[in-house]
Order: sequence, then structure tokens, then C-alpha cells
Amino acid sequence: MPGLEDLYREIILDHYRSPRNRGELESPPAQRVEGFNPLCGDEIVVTLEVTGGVVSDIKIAGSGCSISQSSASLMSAAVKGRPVTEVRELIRTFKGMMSIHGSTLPSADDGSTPDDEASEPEPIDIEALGELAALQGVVKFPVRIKCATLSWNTLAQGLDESEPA
Amino acid sequence: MPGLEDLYREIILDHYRSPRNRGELESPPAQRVEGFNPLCGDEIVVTLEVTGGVVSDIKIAGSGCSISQSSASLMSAAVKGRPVTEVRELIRTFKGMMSIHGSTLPSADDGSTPDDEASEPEPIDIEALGELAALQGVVKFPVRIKCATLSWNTLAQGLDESEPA
Amino acid sequence: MAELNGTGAELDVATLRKDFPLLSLEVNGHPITYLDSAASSQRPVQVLDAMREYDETTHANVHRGVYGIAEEATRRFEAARINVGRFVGAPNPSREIVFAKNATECLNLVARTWGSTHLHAGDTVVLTEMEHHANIVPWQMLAAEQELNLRWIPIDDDGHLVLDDLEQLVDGAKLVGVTCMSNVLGTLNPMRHIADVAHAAGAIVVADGAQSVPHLPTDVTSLGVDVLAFSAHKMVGPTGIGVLWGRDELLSDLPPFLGGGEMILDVRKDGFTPNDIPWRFEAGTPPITEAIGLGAAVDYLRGIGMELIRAHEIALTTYAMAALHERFGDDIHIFGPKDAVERGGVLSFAFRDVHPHDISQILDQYGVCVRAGHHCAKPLMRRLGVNATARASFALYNDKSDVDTLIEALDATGAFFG
Amino acid sequence: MAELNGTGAELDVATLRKDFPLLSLEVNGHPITYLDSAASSQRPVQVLDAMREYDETTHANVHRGVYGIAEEATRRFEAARINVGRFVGAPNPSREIVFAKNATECLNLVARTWGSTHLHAGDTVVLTEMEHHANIVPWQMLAAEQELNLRWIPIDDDGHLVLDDLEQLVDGAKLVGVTCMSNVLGTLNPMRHIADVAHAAGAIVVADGAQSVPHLPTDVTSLGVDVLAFSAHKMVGPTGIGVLWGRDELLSDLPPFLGGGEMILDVRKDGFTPNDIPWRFEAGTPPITEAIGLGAAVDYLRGIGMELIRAHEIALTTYAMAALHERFGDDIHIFGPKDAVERGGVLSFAFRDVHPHDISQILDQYGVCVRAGHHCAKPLMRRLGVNATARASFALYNDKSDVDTLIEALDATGAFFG
Ligand SMILES: Cc1ncc(COP(=O)(O)O)c(C=O)c1O
Ligand SMILES: Cc1ncc(COP(=O)(O)O)c(C=O)c1O
Repeated sequence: MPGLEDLYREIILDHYRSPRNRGELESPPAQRVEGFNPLCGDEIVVTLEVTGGVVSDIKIAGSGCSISQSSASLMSAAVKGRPVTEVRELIRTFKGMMSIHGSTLPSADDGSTPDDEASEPEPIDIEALGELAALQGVVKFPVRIKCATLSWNTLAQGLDESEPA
Repeated sequence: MPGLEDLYREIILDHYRSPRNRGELESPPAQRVEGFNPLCGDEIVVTLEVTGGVVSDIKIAGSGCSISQSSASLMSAAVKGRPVTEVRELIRTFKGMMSIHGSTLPSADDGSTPDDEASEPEPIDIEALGELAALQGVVKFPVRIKCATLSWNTLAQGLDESEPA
Repeated sequence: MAELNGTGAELDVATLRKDFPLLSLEVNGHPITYLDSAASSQRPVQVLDAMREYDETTHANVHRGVYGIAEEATRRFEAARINVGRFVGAPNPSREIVFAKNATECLNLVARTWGSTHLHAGDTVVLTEMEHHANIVPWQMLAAEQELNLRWIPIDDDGHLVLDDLEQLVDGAKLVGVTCMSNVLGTLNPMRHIADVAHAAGAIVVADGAQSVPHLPTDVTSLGVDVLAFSAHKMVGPTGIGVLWGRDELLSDLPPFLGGGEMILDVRKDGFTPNDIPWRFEAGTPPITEAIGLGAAVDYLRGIGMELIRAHEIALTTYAMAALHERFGDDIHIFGPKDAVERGGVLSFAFRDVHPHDISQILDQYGVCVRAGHHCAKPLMRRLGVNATARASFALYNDKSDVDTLIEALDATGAFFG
Repeated sequence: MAELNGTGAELDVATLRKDFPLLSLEVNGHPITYLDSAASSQRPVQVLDAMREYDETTHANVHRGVYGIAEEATRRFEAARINVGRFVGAPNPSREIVFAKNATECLNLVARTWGSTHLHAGDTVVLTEMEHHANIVPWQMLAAEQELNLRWIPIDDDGHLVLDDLEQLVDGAKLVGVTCMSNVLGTLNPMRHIADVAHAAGAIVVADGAQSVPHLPTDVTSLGVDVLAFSAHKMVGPTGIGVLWGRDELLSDLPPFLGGGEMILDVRKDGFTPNDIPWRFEAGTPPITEAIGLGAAVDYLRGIGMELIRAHEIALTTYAMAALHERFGDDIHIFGPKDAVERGGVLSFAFRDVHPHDISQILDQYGVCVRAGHHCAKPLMRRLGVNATARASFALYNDKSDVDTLIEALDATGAFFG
């Protein structure tokens, strides 16, 4: 059984208590996207501005648990000012980290949870995630994965809507 | 476990092999009613004429197993020429005999099958049934009860349609 | 079963608990404290054994076999139906009890069969603000197809339905959907009163008994409702089976729900003739082993006595509310009625500003299982002004020691989040 | 499990039979001869133990709990989904496998969700004359609501589909419903061919795998169909759970089936937002223990090997047809294809002029369990010109001795009815 310290790293609690980029940008011009966690009712509102292929500004509203809030806060800090292509890559890497491969599952044949789809997982460059790597422990608590990925899925949707890939 | 001799009495096999009142009356004037046993696909067609409150004629068509066929044949012989009121009484008595009370069920509280509804079963006058009493053993084979009652339910429906109670 | 005296004053929880294998587990180094029976209850060996015994000695498909074990399987399956019907006081259990997958399917069955034949564009359906999604979404789906109006019976800040304007609310309505007991607030609703007013207005009442049937004596006649839905897995029975009780005359009038085997009298290329109730609503092979298990669950509950279970849960809820308030004062807010007599053993709460997910996660470290989330009652969550609550819920196998463990673990949660 | 070598040439039935407790029963003083697996199969201890183990150590409601056992229950439930999906070769098992109550519910689900969105008045649905009611009545119900035309692919006297005019029959059709294997005739239909022709005409193919999945290796991609429905209880699994596989793109496009918990993303008073597949189709608490049991059933079958099972059943069917004909000559008529390679191990027969009910009743005296009736295929019965047939059906646990016992008991039946 993984311990609480795997889940609640200090940096997570810090972002939970003092979330970065809180609020909503005016929309329009900003893109506004809402995300739900159907399991718990958490809601997140991501507003973002994409200018010249760069996520020039982003704000996070809504409410949720420590994991969803800190993940959103960490995400906002990580993507602000970055080119959309890099952000898409980061989303991919983060969601890769949040898939269950190589974690609690006894064997691939035994099955897996829905987030675990690809039969041959690509290697993930955890380094590239920087502070976000603190969320790595979440994968040991499968129910909380949806908390951690909520803001990321919402962001991905926002990017698709503001500039289709 | 009840034995086959409880089910296949000689008189039953006789009515199965040589069914009485086989065929269909012309309808109209006769009342024509079809019955199905949804469990096995057996079908029965009862045509009857009611004149002056009396079942003046009745014929049986359709096909089915030894129990449904012999029950229909025995029924036709028993009701032909009898007043409708007596026939209705006979139907009641016959269906009473075909309910599961006092037979295989361990206890009333343990539940029972659908034919066993009334919590206080009325005593049944088996004597009044004459030859029909040969079908008594069917009750020990609950699945066959529907075979035995098929023609009776069909007759009851026919009576209701020809002269509403 | 352990010696349990249904007429005695108190439930012997320590003894009865031995019937439930899962309750002797350890979780994270602590004995399990299972406080999530409102989501799904645990099952006693009596239920597990009955299912196993059926599977090992009697299994065959029901209703169609002439051979011995198939007859016996059918007999037991239909006996379970009658047994369950009697448990809720059904006047005509062999016709009025329909087996489905869960309570949700039962409510959908009513929406599809009664709704599609009795509701028309412009008609009104009345629901309450405290309904579970299972008694909301089926009506919303129907409303979208048929342009129905939905009206809502509001709740007050104590979690009671506001019934002052009930006459106006149900005026002109065709159907009122209401839960006997809220799975979030614990509120027990005055079903008889609601049914009387609804009937006077010409509406039928669709009651959601998912939370009440497992915890209170139930008599459909005194409830006065027209249909009642509940699930076996919340009443010490198996998953995979739910129950719909409906008045004979009401059910008799309805078209089939799903099509297939069992629900027909005849099928021709050009159409089919439906079977009589209750089979008309049971297309395909039913949950047979599960019906046997539900029968055993009902026997188990009846053996203990629903009055005694209810008294036990009132006492436990009273104790829990007092103890939580005493220990945490304003740091805890328990939603719903203040008086345990007006509610079931379901305590939804907010604790300081700790999110329910985080509460539940920390409690789990102490072996305490509580649910965190919207509890499938999002309209109610919005009314309460929260996204989620933490919810501890009791069953016959819980006692004060469970409450005490919850309190210690909550204390640790508070400490953890500073 | 008993040592069974999936690569060896023959199934060790005597050993494997020990896994099935019911098969060591006596009935009426005779060892049971269970020949009704097409109606429902027996379950091995491996399946019963897996369910029991889950119930005793892990049960909690799925998808909503943060605490340990609820997480583990969810993990196991979703793992069972993937396991079952892989068993039938689903390309994307976590999304494409829907759990329902039985195969019948699955087919209704397709009729309601795909049918209600893709079929319109005047559209044509093509079925076969050998369909089970489960793949007829849902379409008839829809046809009645929406004025659809039903067309029928006929069968020839050997029980094969007549496919010469298939192009014309499916011309303009939107949907073709066809069983992979007839539960009466045993006929194995050329699914790939039918699917290719149907797709060329722009129709989707709804395959009923209730009889084939338990007995043949199945790969949905090679079948070429769009959806496939089957039931756990016919494949050494529990009652109470059925499976729908559907192509991801097809399912993704569909509206929800039933409404309630689990199938939503959000519920507001004015409407709801449905969840992603597969949960969108799984309203309410799913059959959790049953999914665990089905996972174990699939493991059991895979452990033995579906190729081996199929080979065994071909050999047994060949033996049975020859032995029955040899003993009874013209007194027996076996419906369906003559060659065991073209059929599954399902033998429907007429024996002299003895009614199937009476045959089954007498056989029961010898411990032989066969089904008598219309087998939920009344249009086929009419085509065959009978009300009912007697049906002996095989599974992996049957062998020649069962056939021999059947023959002796049939002989006695003949004697009894003179
Ligand atoms: C071919 C076929 N389809 C569908 C079904 C229906 O299966 P279930 O009753 O499990 O829904 C059956 C079994 O009776 C069958 O044999
Ligand atoms: C009040 C209420 N109604 C309905 C349900 C639905 O029950 P099920 O999920 O068993 O269908 C629940 C349980 O989740 C409930 O608490």
C-alpha cells in the first residue's frame, strides 16, 4: 500500500494552499473551457489566450480537491508563455505519466484501467516535467488520476477549440 | 421425487392417444379462443357454443404435449352440456387443484410459485372433478401445471367473451 | 446465523458482524471501518452460501426447463420473488415484483413504459431537489423526447422537503418522483402525505426506495405510492439485481420494456404478443443466482428484524451527530435534519475547508471507508452550494466504535491539512 | 484448475468435469447428464471462488470511492472489462465493452440507441428466420414505433441461411441482425460474408454471439460485424451479466440508453451531460461481482483453449449425430446442418411422435437434462413446422458417455409412449 507521502508531496500542498494564476480571463477574447470530474463533481474553468502560437495567458477557476487544484496550478505555471506545440507535448507527457503502466497492475494481461490503453507504452521523459513530476505519486491512487488530469484534459480541449491541431 | 406414474396416469395417456371432441366448430356462431403456452410454444384453440346458459358444444384444436392435450380432452368431455355457472365453478375447482398448496413447497413463508397466490387456500372438492382428478399428480411437476391449465384458461377466456360474468 | 433476538432491545453487533467476512479485514494496518453502506453494503455468509449452494446444486435456466433442476431453479427463483414482495408488503407479490439489474433500471422501466404511454407533450413531472440521478435522468431523457415540463419540490436549509405549496406544485402533474430517503441528507420524506396530495391531483407516485428499504420496515400499502424501486446490493444482497414493486393494475396496463425471451407469449414475423406481468418486463435470462441471494438477504434482515435495525440506526446516528459536534464544533457541518428520527443513518458532512476527496483519502489510511463526491445528486449539491460532500453511512453491522474511529481519523485529517 | 493442456490434442473431460460441482450430482438416482448448456452452462469452482473472494475481500461500489477497497473494486471491475474484450479480440477493450444484464439487454441497447437515432420511418431492417427472440422483438418494438420494414433472410431445409439473394435483401437496408450460431439448429453463419455484403449496402451488422462466443474462438475484427452481444451465463460465467462489444466510432456516436448514476458527466435541473463510452451505457451500479466472475470464466476458457473446445465439440457432435441415427433411424429427425463442422454442439430433434415436453420429462427420470420448447425462436419453429423441439446441447464438460446415456434414455422414452 503506497503511503500518503506519495500523494501529498510538499509542493502539491503548497500549490493547493496558494494556487497560481487563479481567476478567469475575460472571454472573449480568451477561450473559456469547463471540465467536470463526473466521479466527484469537481469543476474546473480554464480560460486561456493563444497569441501567435503561444499560450500567452491562462487562468484557472472552479473548485476541487488538493490534487485537482494543485495540478491545475502547476499546469498553469508550466504552460504560461510556452508555444502551443510545446504545451501539447507537455500534455502528452503528463498524461503518459498518469497512465498506469508499470505501476500497481500485476500484469498487462490481467487488464488495466481505462486510462491505460496503448499496449506498448512510450517511454516518458519525466525530467521534462520539472515540478510537475511531484504529481507522479498520484498514479498509485488510481481514483485520483482523474483529479490530476482534469485540468489537463480541459486545457487540451481549450487548445483544440482555439486552434484545431 | 415424484415418479412418472404420478404424472402419466393411464387415463391421461388414453385421452392423449384418443382425444375427445377434436376439431373446430364453425365460428361464428361459435366463440373461438386461442391459448398459448409461452414456455413451450403449445397452442390450443377452443371453439364453444353457449346456448341458453349452457355450453352446448365445444371442440378442441391445436397441438401440445400429452398433459395439455389430455387435459383439454378431459375438459371438453367434462363441460359439454353443462350450464355455464357450473362450468365456471369447475374451472375454479380445477385451477385450485393445480395450485401448489400443500404439495412440494416446504412452507408458505418460503415463498411459492405464481399460481400460488391466496394466502389461505380454499379447500378443494376433488370428488367434484371426477375423471379430471387424474391430473392431480401434475401439481408435483410445477412446470407442467401450465400445460394442464392451458385449455382451462382458454375456456375461461372464451366464456368471458361469450357472456361476460 | 448468530443468535439474534429480533424482539430484544438491542442489536448484538459484535456477534452479527462475524457474519460479514469483509468486516474482519485490515486496511492499511487498521481493522476496516466500513462506513459506505449507502453506496453498497457488505454481504453475510448466509447470502454468499445461499448463492453458492444454488450454483452448485440447482443452476439451470428458469421458466423453460421440464427437467428436475430446471424446475427447482424456477421454483426457487419465483419463491425469491414472493419472498421479496412480502418483505415490502406487496399485496400480490407473484405479479407485482419485477426483477431488473438495479434500482436505476427499475426507474427507467417506469419512465419508458408508463411514461411513454401516459405522458404527452406539455405534461408535467414533479421531482424533488434531493433526488438521486436515477430518479432524475430517466425523466429528463423522456422530457427531452416528449417535451415534458419538470417541476421541483424544493428543500429547506435543514434538508426537509418544503411541502407548503405541494398542492400547487402537483396541480396538473401526471407523475411525482420522490425518494423515500435521501442518500445525501438522510431525510425521510413523508411519502403517505405526498402520495395523498399527488393522487388527489391525479398524479401517480414513483418512489425511490434504494436507501429506505434496506434500513426501515417497508410496507408499500402504507406508503401509498404506486411503484417502488430498490437494489439488492444496498440491503446485504448481491450486485446485479434490483427490484420494482408496482401496483398490479398499474403494471398490468403497461407495454413491455425490453424485448426478447421470457417477456413474450408469442412471436410471429409480423409482431409479438407480450406475456403477463411480471415477466413482461423481464426480457432475457434474469439474474437468477442474484435473486436467490436477494431472497437470502431478505431472510437475513427479517431474521434480525427491521424494527430493531431501524432502532439501532437511530441510536447510532444520534450518537454520531452528538459526538462529531462535540469534538469538532464549528469545524464540522452535517447536512440534513438535526433529529435522527427524521433521517436515516447517512451523514454527509463538510469538515473545515478540507475537500471531501482529501478527507476520504486520509481516512482510508486509518481503515475508515467513507464516500466523497456528489453522490449522484448534483442538483442537490448545487442547492447545498458544494461540489461534493464526505459521507459516512451506517448499516446494521456498524456500532459506536466505528463512529469513534471515524472521529479519531477525522482529527488526524485536520492535523494533516494544518 | 486441473492440469489441462491447451496445446494437446484432446480435452481431458473427466478431469475438467471435477471443476463443476453440479456435474457430480445425482438426479432421480442417476448421475446427472447435463445437456442444456445452450440455455445456461454450469460454472466451475474457479469462477465461484473468484466471486466469493471478491465478495469477502474487496466489495465496494465502483467508480466513486477514494478509499482502498473501492479503488481495488474499480480496478478489478475495469480489468474484467479489458479481459473480456481481449477474449473476443476487441481492438479497444476499455472503451468498446459494455456490461449489461444479459445478451438480450445488449441487443435492446443497440435497438434503442442506434435504432432511435439512425432509423426512420420507412427504413428497412433485415433479420434471419433463425434469430432468437432477443434479436427479433427489440426490432419489432422499434418497427412498431417508427414504421420500419422488417425483411427476413430465409433458411433452407438443412438449416442454412439462403444467401443467394443477399444483395437484394440488404439493398437499401440500414441494419442486418444475425446470429453467429443458431441456438436451435446449431448453424454457424458466414458472418464475414454477410457483413461484407451488408456494409457494401451501407447497413451495419448486429451480431448475436450468445451461442458462439462460449464455444468458438471469437475475433470481432475477423467477424467483420459492428456490434456483438453475448451472455456470461452461457460461457461458464455467472447470471446477471451480458456483454456488448461495439466498434468505438459506432458507440461513441450514440446517445445514452438508460439514465442514472455512472452514465453522466453532469446533471443540472435543466438537463444532463452524458459520460464517455462505455459508462454512458451503464446507468446505475453495475453487476460488479458478476463482472469478476465473468473475468474468471474467460480465464478458465482461455486456460483450456477455445480451439481445443471447438475441436472437442465438433468430435462430440459428429459422434452424437451418427450414434442417434444409427440407433433410431427414421424415428429421429435432427434439425439443422448435417456436418458438425458447419454447426455448434446443439442438437434439436423430433423423436417419433412424442412431444418434446414428454421426451424431456421421461429423460429427466434418467438424470438427462434436455430442453423442450420453442427455444425463444418461434418464427423458426413455424418455419420448421413444429411447435417445439427437444434440444440436447453440449459444452466442454460433456463427452461420449453423455451421448450414450441420452440414447439409452431416449430408448426408454420410446418404450414408455409405446
Ligand atoms: C442465440 C441466442 N441469442 C440470445 C439469447 C439471449 O440470452 P440471454 O437470455 O442471456 O439474454 C440466447 C439465449 O437464450 C440465445 O441462444
Ligand atoms: C436514493 C438512491 N436511488 C437510486 C440509487 C441507484 O441504485 P443503483 O445504483 O443500485 O441502481 C441509489 C444508489 O446509488 C440511491 O442512493
